[in-house]
Amino acid sequence: MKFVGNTLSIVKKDILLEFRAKEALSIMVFLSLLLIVVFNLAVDIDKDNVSSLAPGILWVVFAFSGVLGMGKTSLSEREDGAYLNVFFSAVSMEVFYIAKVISNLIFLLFMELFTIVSFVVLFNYDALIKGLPALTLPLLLGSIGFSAVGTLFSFLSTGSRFGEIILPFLFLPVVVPVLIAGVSATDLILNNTTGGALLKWLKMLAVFDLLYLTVSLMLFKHIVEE
Amino acid sequence: MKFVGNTLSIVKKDILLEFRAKEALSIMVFLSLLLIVVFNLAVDIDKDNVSSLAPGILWVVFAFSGVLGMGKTSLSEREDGAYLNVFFSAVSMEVFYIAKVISNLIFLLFMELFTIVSFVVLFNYDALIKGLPALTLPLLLGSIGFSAVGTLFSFLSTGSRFGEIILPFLFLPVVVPVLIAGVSATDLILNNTTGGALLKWLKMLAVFDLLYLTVSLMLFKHIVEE
Amino acid sequence: MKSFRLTKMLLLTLTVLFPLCFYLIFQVAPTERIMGDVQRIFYLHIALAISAYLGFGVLFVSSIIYLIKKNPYWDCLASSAGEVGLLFATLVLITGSFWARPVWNVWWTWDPRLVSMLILWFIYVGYFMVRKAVSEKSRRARYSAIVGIIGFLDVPVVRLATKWWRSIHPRLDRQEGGLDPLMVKVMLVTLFTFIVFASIVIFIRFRISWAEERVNTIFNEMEVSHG
Amino acid sequence: MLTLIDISKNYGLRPVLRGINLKIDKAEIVVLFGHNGAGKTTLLKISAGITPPTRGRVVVEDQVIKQGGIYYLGHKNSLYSELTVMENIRFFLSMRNGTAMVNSIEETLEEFGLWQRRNDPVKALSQGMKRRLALMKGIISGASLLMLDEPFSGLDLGWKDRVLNKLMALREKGTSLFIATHLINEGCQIADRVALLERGNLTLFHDKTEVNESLIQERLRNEVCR
Amino acid sequence: MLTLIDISKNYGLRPVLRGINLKIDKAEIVVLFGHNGAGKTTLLKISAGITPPTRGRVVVEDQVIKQGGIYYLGHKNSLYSELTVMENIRFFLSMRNGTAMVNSIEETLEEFGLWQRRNDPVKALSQGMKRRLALMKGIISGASLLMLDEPFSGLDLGWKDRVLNKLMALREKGTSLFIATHLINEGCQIADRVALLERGNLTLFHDKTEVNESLIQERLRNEVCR
Ligand code: HEM
Ligand SMILES: Nc1ncnc2c1ncn2[C@@H]1O[C@H](COP(=O)(O)OP(=O)(O)OP(=O)(O)O)[C@@H](O)[C@H]1O
Ligand SMILES: Nc1ncnc2c1ncn2[C@@H]1O[C@H](COP(=O)(O)OP(=O)(O)OP(=O)(O)O)[C@@H](O)[C@H]1O
Ligand SMILES: [Mg+2]
Ligand SMILES: [Mg+2]
Repeated sequence: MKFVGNTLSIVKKDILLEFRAKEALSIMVFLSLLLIVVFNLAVDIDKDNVSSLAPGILWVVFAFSGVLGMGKTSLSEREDGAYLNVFFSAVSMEVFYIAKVISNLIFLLFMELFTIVSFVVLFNYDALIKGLPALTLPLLLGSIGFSAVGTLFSFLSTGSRFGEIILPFLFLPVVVPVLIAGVSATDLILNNTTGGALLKWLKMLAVFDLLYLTVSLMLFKHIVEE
Repeated sequence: MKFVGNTLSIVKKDILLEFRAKEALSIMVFLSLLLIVVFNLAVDIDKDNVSSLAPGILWVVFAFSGVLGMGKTSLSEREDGAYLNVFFSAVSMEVFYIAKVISNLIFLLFMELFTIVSFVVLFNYDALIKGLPALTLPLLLGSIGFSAVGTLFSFLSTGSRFGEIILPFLFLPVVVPVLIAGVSATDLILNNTTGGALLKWLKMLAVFDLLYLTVSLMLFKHIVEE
Repeated sequence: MKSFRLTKMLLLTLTVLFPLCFYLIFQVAPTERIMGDVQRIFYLHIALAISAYLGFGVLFVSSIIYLIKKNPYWDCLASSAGEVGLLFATLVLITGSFWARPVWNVWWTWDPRLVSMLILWFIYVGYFMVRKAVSEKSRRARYSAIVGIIGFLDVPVVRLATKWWRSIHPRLDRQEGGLDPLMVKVMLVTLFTFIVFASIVIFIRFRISWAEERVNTIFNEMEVSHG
Repeated sequence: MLTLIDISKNYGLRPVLRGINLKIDKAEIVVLFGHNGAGKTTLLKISAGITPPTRGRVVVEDQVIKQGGIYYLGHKNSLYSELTVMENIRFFLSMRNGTAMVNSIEETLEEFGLWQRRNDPVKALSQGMKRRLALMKGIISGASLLMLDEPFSGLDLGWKDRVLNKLMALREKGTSLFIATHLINEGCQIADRVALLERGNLTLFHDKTEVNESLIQERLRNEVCR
Repeated sequence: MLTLIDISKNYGLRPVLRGINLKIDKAEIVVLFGHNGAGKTTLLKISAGITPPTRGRVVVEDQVIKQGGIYYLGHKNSLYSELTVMENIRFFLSMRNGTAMVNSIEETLEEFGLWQRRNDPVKALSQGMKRRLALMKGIISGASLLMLDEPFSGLDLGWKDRVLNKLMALREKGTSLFIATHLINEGCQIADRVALLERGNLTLFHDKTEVNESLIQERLRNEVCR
């Protein structure tokens, strides 16, 4: 199982880079905090509407902070052509893609946890903490979808003349299904727990994850193979 | 008045770059549209609440799209060290700063006009069109503030290791006063026109503009001078 | 040349089909009871939507073939189909808006079908942004093919949007008592006309850009041989 | 090792390469000369598979591709600037699954004058040191085919000589090299064959016995000086 | 023109320059040699005012600063990659208020072999062409002090000679040059004085009459080859 070792090497390197340069993760975390504050300026969030607004705001924050953070992790590969280390090696581009998806997933999950905790503290909204165990699955599934698409497109955008800035346009429209399913699932969990409908959204998340992962896996090598 | 000519040269070059590379402006415009859509996914906007939400949403969209677009215009100066053309020239850094503020202001105003038109169409909110003449002044003042701070910080961020991504963190907290004054003024214009209070917010915008412009003008050369 | 004759023939049929369509829509089709004459937009509206799907579908397929074969022919076809698809998608949004104005009293509303269509539109605007953002030919072809393939996954979402989410946008399979049989016939004719029309536009657009591509190649060959 | 069959490349309407044929054998050093803009970089990138040719085919022996047997060094160094020298090397080797002579890293670092800098981030190295590190990666990579684009650029005289010796030692072990450079003396010194790229064609083509004749070098010099 | 007084520079704990004193007169060419990592780039950046020294002072004659009299060329080329050759030059000159010999642009472009490429975006030029363009900017800038960091890197033999002649012609017109390079022959050929940077000090320091003695060149070569 050489490819497991290779995947781990790449993930380890990404985490090392993160510790050294504090890029993707810290950007995601701070941006999510900032977004929540700005959201609050735009829409007055109070005790009465917090439970109806929470799912939407949280997922939009996840998507936005996530996509900007992921842009950063692929930039460090493009700069100075560092990804050529993998390109000219025994490691296949599929393994590289999977490894980058995992690194990005780890960063995303960290950011989401942080966002949820800050949300609870800022809006004094304890129901979110209580719902956390039930939220784990939709969060995980949603983040896998985000990471699958984000990893692919972040490499695409850093390879183009626009740089990272084109990334949100490509990313956000494509992940709208994940976003909506995530919001709906979270809404159900936080506001009323009718199992059947929840399952539908979870299934939808799983289907999109699978779809995005397999398609991206097949497409990724075409991006990197200049 | 040689410095007027120099300013114009720089602004002209920025607009040329924009035509050639379609970077800042198209990014701002599309991002603002996308943000409105995503906002709507998170918070259901309807006939009843649109007039109370509009000011907040518009200004948040201006700030966000604006800051990302401005990041782009300074990136083209940093890349390959192109700003050194001005650094080692007869043109002072103050003139350079003023010129970049003007270029950014032009892009911002375009984007804001576009955002307002799309908002009117998407939310069927005609009051915004009627209020447009009255909105011109707060928009102009607010955009000057955004541009003054954004230009300064975008140079700072592209000069740092984090690149453009750190920019929103620096920018958004600092322009909060502008954001609040802008939202309040817009709210007054759209929802009830009591002149006195409006004047207060306009004054506040003008004061902050002046403050940001003078301070940034003094600080700018320290950023560029590594 | 054979394909050229085919185009000619199809163009000729169109000169018959289009007037026929408009005659059917405005003269033959019954006036809808509640909405009145404005309902006649329906025939264009749905035909445009299906044609847009057709454009995106051709883009999708030729993008896949491009990534396998790496022949610029397919990239040319993909971008031509994409242009046509985007054009028709824009028209769907416009006709929908014009219909919504009298019926729902708004230009736009946040209905799943409408939003998903707008999102689809964004995706293909993104497709052309990528094409603009990359100047090197083969890289542009590869990158945009990737966006075209991933983006197409959204078409089923638009189709199913009214099923998945609560929607005020009409659905034919929900119409109580079904559609008036005459309406169905008119719709089918319009649909057929527009599919032919869209195919021809894609084809002509493709021929132009492919000719451009080939002229460039010939230029190169000349430069190669004459130094 | 590597066979180029009738390679042509156009950028837009400008033909850069016109039907290049070239074969590089095992344990052979081929050095490519040419004016600025002759197309050396383009040819190297095509050989490495980073850029697709407009026409023609690149054939690399099967076993070379499979085990990451190519090392390509372009104008960029492919280093992670935030990671240290050691971390860069470790990651690089982990991507090559121990094809490399891992145990000799320390010794090689010493030989390349980077042992004392092994824990410094790459961004703190000077221009020449970075180039040295990139070259060192190629040498410990265990690749059977190295493609180097102006490998000596930025190196001082002493290091240039040492690198030349390293490359010749590599050839003795059976490695093939494809090098583009402007340095005629140095190039001819290590070349088994030299090629001159001129108006898109390989003119002048000399093997071992001829390369060392000063007449050939003189002619090369004249060609490149025109 | 330029006086460096007791310049020292540390990066963290590592001293790079230790009390450098140097004076460059009008119409004088000073060439700086040194190992990789000796601190040439650092010294040039300090002289140009891009990097602040840890200790010491840089004095530039007043009239030089005022009229944009310095041109600095680092490892990067300071070009806008999206703008064409002509647009880059025009913008550059507009920043210098016609200090430059604007009318001779076309002729100079021809001399630098860029006339046919004048409408190509800079990103489409080869490595060597970009360097040539950057050098050409320096030559038409009308600056009275040019600081060039490895100006010949990437140039082929022919262009190197032509650029050398241009630089000497510039000196005849009263321009001073401060050049860092690894090329001992070329450096000594144009230098009025050469300096060797070694362990943070300027050792070896020779003026015109001595530079041309082959003994000195031999010694320089030995020093740099160690
Ligand atoms: C901007 C507004 C609108 C947009 C973007 C829009 C979009 C679409 C799209 C994409 C389709 C094709 C659906 C498919 O079969 O996959 C469609 C079909 C249709 N639209 Fe609209 N529409 C809009 C407004 C309206 C309005 C106002 C009405 C009438 C009240 C309407 C009535 C219909 C009908 C009857 C169909 C055929 C339904 C079906 O295939 O089941 N649309 N529309
Ligand atoms: N991306 C591109 N778009 C258009 N033209 C290009 C591009 N890249 C290179 N060229 C052109 O191709 C030709 C060859 O460029 P290349 O970089 O291969 O030359 P080179 O031999 O490496 O030159 P140098 O010695 O200056 O590095 C040049 O005329 C250059 O302008
Ligand atoms: N940003 C930095 N942080 C820490 N150390 C640095 C930094 N920049 C340069 N150095 C160190 O300063 C020393 C001098 O570097 P400098 O780039 O000036 O050398 P140089 O003479 O230009 O070398 P080269 O010929 O390789 O370009 C080197 O040891 C380098 O590692
Ligand atoms: Mg080159
Ligand atoms: Mg240096």
